[in-house]
Amino acid sequence: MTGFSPWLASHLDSLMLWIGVFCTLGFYSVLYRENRVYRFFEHLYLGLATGVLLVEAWNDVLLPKWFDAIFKQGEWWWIFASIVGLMYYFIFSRKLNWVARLAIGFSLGVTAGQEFQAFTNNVWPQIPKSFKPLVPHPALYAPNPLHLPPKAAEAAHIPLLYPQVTVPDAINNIVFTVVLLCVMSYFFFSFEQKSRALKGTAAMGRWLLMFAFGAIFGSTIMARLALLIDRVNFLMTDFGSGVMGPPGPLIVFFILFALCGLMLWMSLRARARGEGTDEPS
Amino acid sequence: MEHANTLARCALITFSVVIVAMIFIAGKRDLYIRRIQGLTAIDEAIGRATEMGRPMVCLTGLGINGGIEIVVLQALAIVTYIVRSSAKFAARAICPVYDPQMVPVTEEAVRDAYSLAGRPDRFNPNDILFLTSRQFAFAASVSGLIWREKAAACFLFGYYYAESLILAETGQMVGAIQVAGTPATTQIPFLIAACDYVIIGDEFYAASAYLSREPTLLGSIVGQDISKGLMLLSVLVGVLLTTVCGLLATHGAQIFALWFTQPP
Amino acid sequence: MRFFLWLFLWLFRWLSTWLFVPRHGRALYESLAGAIAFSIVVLAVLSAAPNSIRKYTIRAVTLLAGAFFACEFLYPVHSMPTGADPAHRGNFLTPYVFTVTTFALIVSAWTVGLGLLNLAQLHGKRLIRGGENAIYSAAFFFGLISVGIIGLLQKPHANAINKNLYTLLYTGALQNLDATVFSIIAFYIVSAAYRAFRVRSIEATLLLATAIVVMLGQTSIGQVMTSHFPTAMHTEVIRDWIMSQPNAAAVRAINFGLAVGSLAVALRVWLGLERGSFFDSQ
Amino acid sequence: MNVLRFLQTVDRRLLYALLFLTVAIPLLHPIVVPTVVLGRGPLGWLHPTFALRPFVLPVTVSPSTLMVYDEIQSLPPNSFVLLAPDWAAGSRGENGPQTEALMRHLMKRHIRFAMVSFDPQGPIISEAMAKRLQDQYGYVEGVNWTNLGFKVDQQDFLKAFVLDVRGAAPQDYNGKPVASEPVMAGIRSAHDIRLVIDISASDSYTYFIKFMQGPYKENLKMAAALTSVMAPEAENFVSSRQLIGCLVGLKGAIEYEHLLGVSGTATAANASLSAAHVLIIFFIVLGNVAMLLERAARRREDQE
Repeated sequence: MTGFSPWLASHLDSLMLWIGVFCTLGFYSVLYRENRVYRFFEHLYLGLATGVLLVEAWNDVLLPKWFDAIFKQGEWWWIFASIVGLMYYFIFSRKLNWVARLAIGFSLGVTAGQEFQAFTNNVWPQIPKSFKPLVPHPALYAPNPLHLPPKAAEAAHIPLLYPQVTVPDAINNIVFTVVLLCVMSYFFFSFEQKSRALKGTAAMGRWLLMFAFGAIFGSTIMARLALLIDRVNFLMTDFGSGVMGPPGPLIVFFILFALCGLMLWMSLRARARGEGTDEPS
Repeated sequence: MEHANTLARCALITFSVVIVAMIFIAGKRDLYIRRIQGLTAIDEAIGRATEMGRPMVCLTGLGINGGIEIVVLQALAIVTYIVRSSAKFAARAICPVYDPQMVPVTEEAVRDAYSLAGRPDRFNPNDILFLTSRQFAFAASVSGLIWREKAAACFLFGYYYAESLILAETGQMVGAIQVAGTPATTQIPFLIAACDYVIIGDEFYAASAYLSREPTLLGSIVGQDISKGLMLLSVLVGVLLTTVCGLLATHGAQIFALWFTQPP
Repeated sequence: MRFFLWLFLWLFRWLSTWLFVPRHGRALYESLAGAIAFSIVVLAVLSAAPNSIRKYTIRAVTLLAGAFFACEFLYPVHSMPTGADPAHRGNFLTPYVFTVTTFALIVSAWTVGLGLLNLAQLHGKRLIRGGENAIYSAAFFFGLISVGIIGLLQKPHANAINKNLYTLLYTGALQNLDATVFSIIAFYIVSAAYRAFRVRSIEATLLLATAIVVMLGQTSIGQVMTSHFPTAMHTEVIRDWIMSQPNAAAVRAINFGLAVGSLAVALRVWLGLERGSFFDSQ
Repeated sequence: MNVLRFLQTVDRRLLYALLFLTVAIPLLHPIVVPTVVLGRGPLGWLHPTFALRPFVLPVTVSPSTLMVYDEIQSLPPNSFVLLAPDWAAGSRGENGPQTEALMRHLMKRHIRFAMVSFDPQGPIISEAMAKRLQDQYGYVEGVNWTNLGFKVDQQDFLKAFVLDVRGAAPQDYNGKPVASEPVMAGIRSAHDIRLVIDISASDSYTYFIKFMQGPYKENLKMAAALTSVMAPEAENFVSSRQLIGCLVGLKGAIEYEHLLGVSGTATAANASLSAAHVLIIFFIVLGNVAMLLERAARRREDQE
């Protein structure tokens, strides 16, 4: 065992690179279709993730907050938490599953009770932020004895009552308020939208929703592409240069280029033979 | 905001009283709710799964901060409706679960759905699969499951993050009919691109009321509409006050805005 | 009402000065045994009681757990300076918030076993049955056991081998798998956008048009195309306007509806008014 | 007709292969453009010289990135900055180039900086990155910059760090005592720190605001570099001047490298990003044009 530790320490970085490359290419094989290699890495990934869940549950929660609290600080009442936790396991018995419902009832109550705070934190501050002036007006300073013009008042640090609202600001505020009203009117369910006005605002609301969803789609693409660029950088630069030196990136690129060609050739061949390429092997 | 200020306290109590009152009134009077198109797509999807004799994958989402959550329970309510209406046609429903605490809750809900539909024998505990609580391991396992089971229909309800497109696109590649419904606004565009029908925003919470026609749920929807109306009214009053006070140079609007933001 | 509140608080304060006192050594184990015995007695009494009593107990537990957080949030506050934050304000329930949230955290940590049981059962059967899928279940158990054991040994035996092995598994395998699955989304975005963004209806056209404008606005190509237009027509200016005005308003409107929706569901669950199969048979 | 049908139903694997190529090629080698420079030869004749100049994509800089750049640009040399890389390998795609761009600027301006992280992987990645960059700017660990390593609890550490820097972080990442390092000379408490930059994929910047920027407003400013998903939430901190600026995702890093006039990982990624966006737009337009042409052709057939 003594030879293993220094060997592991010295080869740690290259081992990490090789494991990373195998995992990355193993998962990218699903881009062709579901296959045995993908299935193997999927189950390995599931095992690792569940293992980390177990480790984090013990190291981060149970050890410091329950085990140490009871056996080191002597706070014995935390045992009730584990009793309630174990009550969940009675769900498997037909006769005693009301015990599990008692524990589930406790968790439900905690979740429901915290919703009041969640509602206030999520939405409440946004209401005053929606108070936008719709008509342009000059900046207004607190009444001051000398009736200073705006420029001088600002210099004299007299408190500002209302910031200046220019014409473009007013137009933006009108657009903001109209969009807010139309989209909210789309989400009323309990009265028939008979009147033409209401039907119009609801239809406008749905169009504005699609407008907003297109904007969200476009703006999210940047973040996803950044992650793909990082993965390709990992394969070509980190792995390529790390293991094969300066020509590494080019070599890795051509290997990946060949893999793409293979994938396309196999899908064209499958399509020519008329079998749907979406059948998992 | 660790504690509610005066106005937030009044508003929360008003909304709660309105919603609970409408729930009790709903018992006596029949209430109207407009149609939510997405929900008729659910019945089509169940029919198709039965014709093709392939299973349906019903997801209740990842939840927001784990454990038993409101948004996951709401998704489970819709999934139980799907299971109950599919029990008659012997279509198999697979329910992957994201959080360990939801395993018993989902098992109980699906078992009761089958017994309510009169087919308790159809319930198979192996179809309630806990996979993992890690976002992308869950997405990889569910898409592997969709590929291998060749799912005929996929139902994506509950809260999702970036992995929503992995689940929806895999379902699309397998040729499944897909209905999604999520309060995660940032994921709706991707679900629109990959699913057959998407239930947007608040329709998600109105869905179970519309599907079950339960008086309690219908009353709650009416109560919600009244509360939303009050919020809309306060925004309108705020906008009007800010505009008028801006012109007349008085303090009115700022005091009104301060009621919302003053510390408790 | 105030009398009951006062009585409850007095009883609670008496308990915490006499009963809930840290103990060590033999007294600790006695208290633990006493607590377990007390819980068994309570459960035995409940199981002997008729079904309706049990049903109301479950509903009472949900009501109480919810009432604690609701009242703590809504009840008026007075200044309650603490060591860390002298300007802290709270009410008579605030000191216990940390205890109850830790209690709920420990309960959820204990339930991790439910998930493991479900998985171990599924993959255990597959492994024993052998056949084609056995290797995948073996991979699952390998991942689970290797990270589980090395991870749990991190704290008690933090030697070099454990640390390096855990880095190998956690950073080498798990984080790379996370990043790979995350990057697959970019591929799926291209195929989804190509297939779904078609000019079929007004709504689809709006979705497609805004997506393209926002995409052009955030890359250099878009800026090159509109660099000689007046600034108001630059794609990045249009993109910023779309994201800050109409998009922000629409998202805010949706959030208003969602918040009220989840508040309504929370109220129904808390007050036991929820209808849906899980709650009906409670 | 089958060409139009083919253009509407291109196999998704072809799209994936093309996306990979558009992203990988610019990363291999920055795009170069052959250019001809006309000069006067020895005899006064026109003398064309051919050169391969990098094709620099125009970048418009958003105000919030510019404010961070101006702030560091205005700092006098040898002032002290706290750089906090609070991110892990998962968000390296966006936080990595941001950290590199900010480090280059600090090194270019000869500003002393220390790094502290509240994510276990932060110190490992940022240490390797700093070591890779230090030779280009003549920086030496311990003299011009140092790495204070991983700290478990952000709140407790910050509360102690602002009062007594040496007490809160006695040793650096390699175990050397901080007191002996010239870079930390004269740095006793938060009063001696001019700027704090938090690079993160979460809301860890709010703790910096609460414990550092808030109480030491008069001499300490704060900036942030966030992933594009987390950036919208930071906007009201920027508008209320608690954050003097914020780099938003990979685009923020691209803009920053453009300001620095340096072509690092972000500039290479900018080429891939733009090419990938063009590819997506091209295929959307292609699919629609083929659909409309086919619909028109079919309508013409129906009329005949």
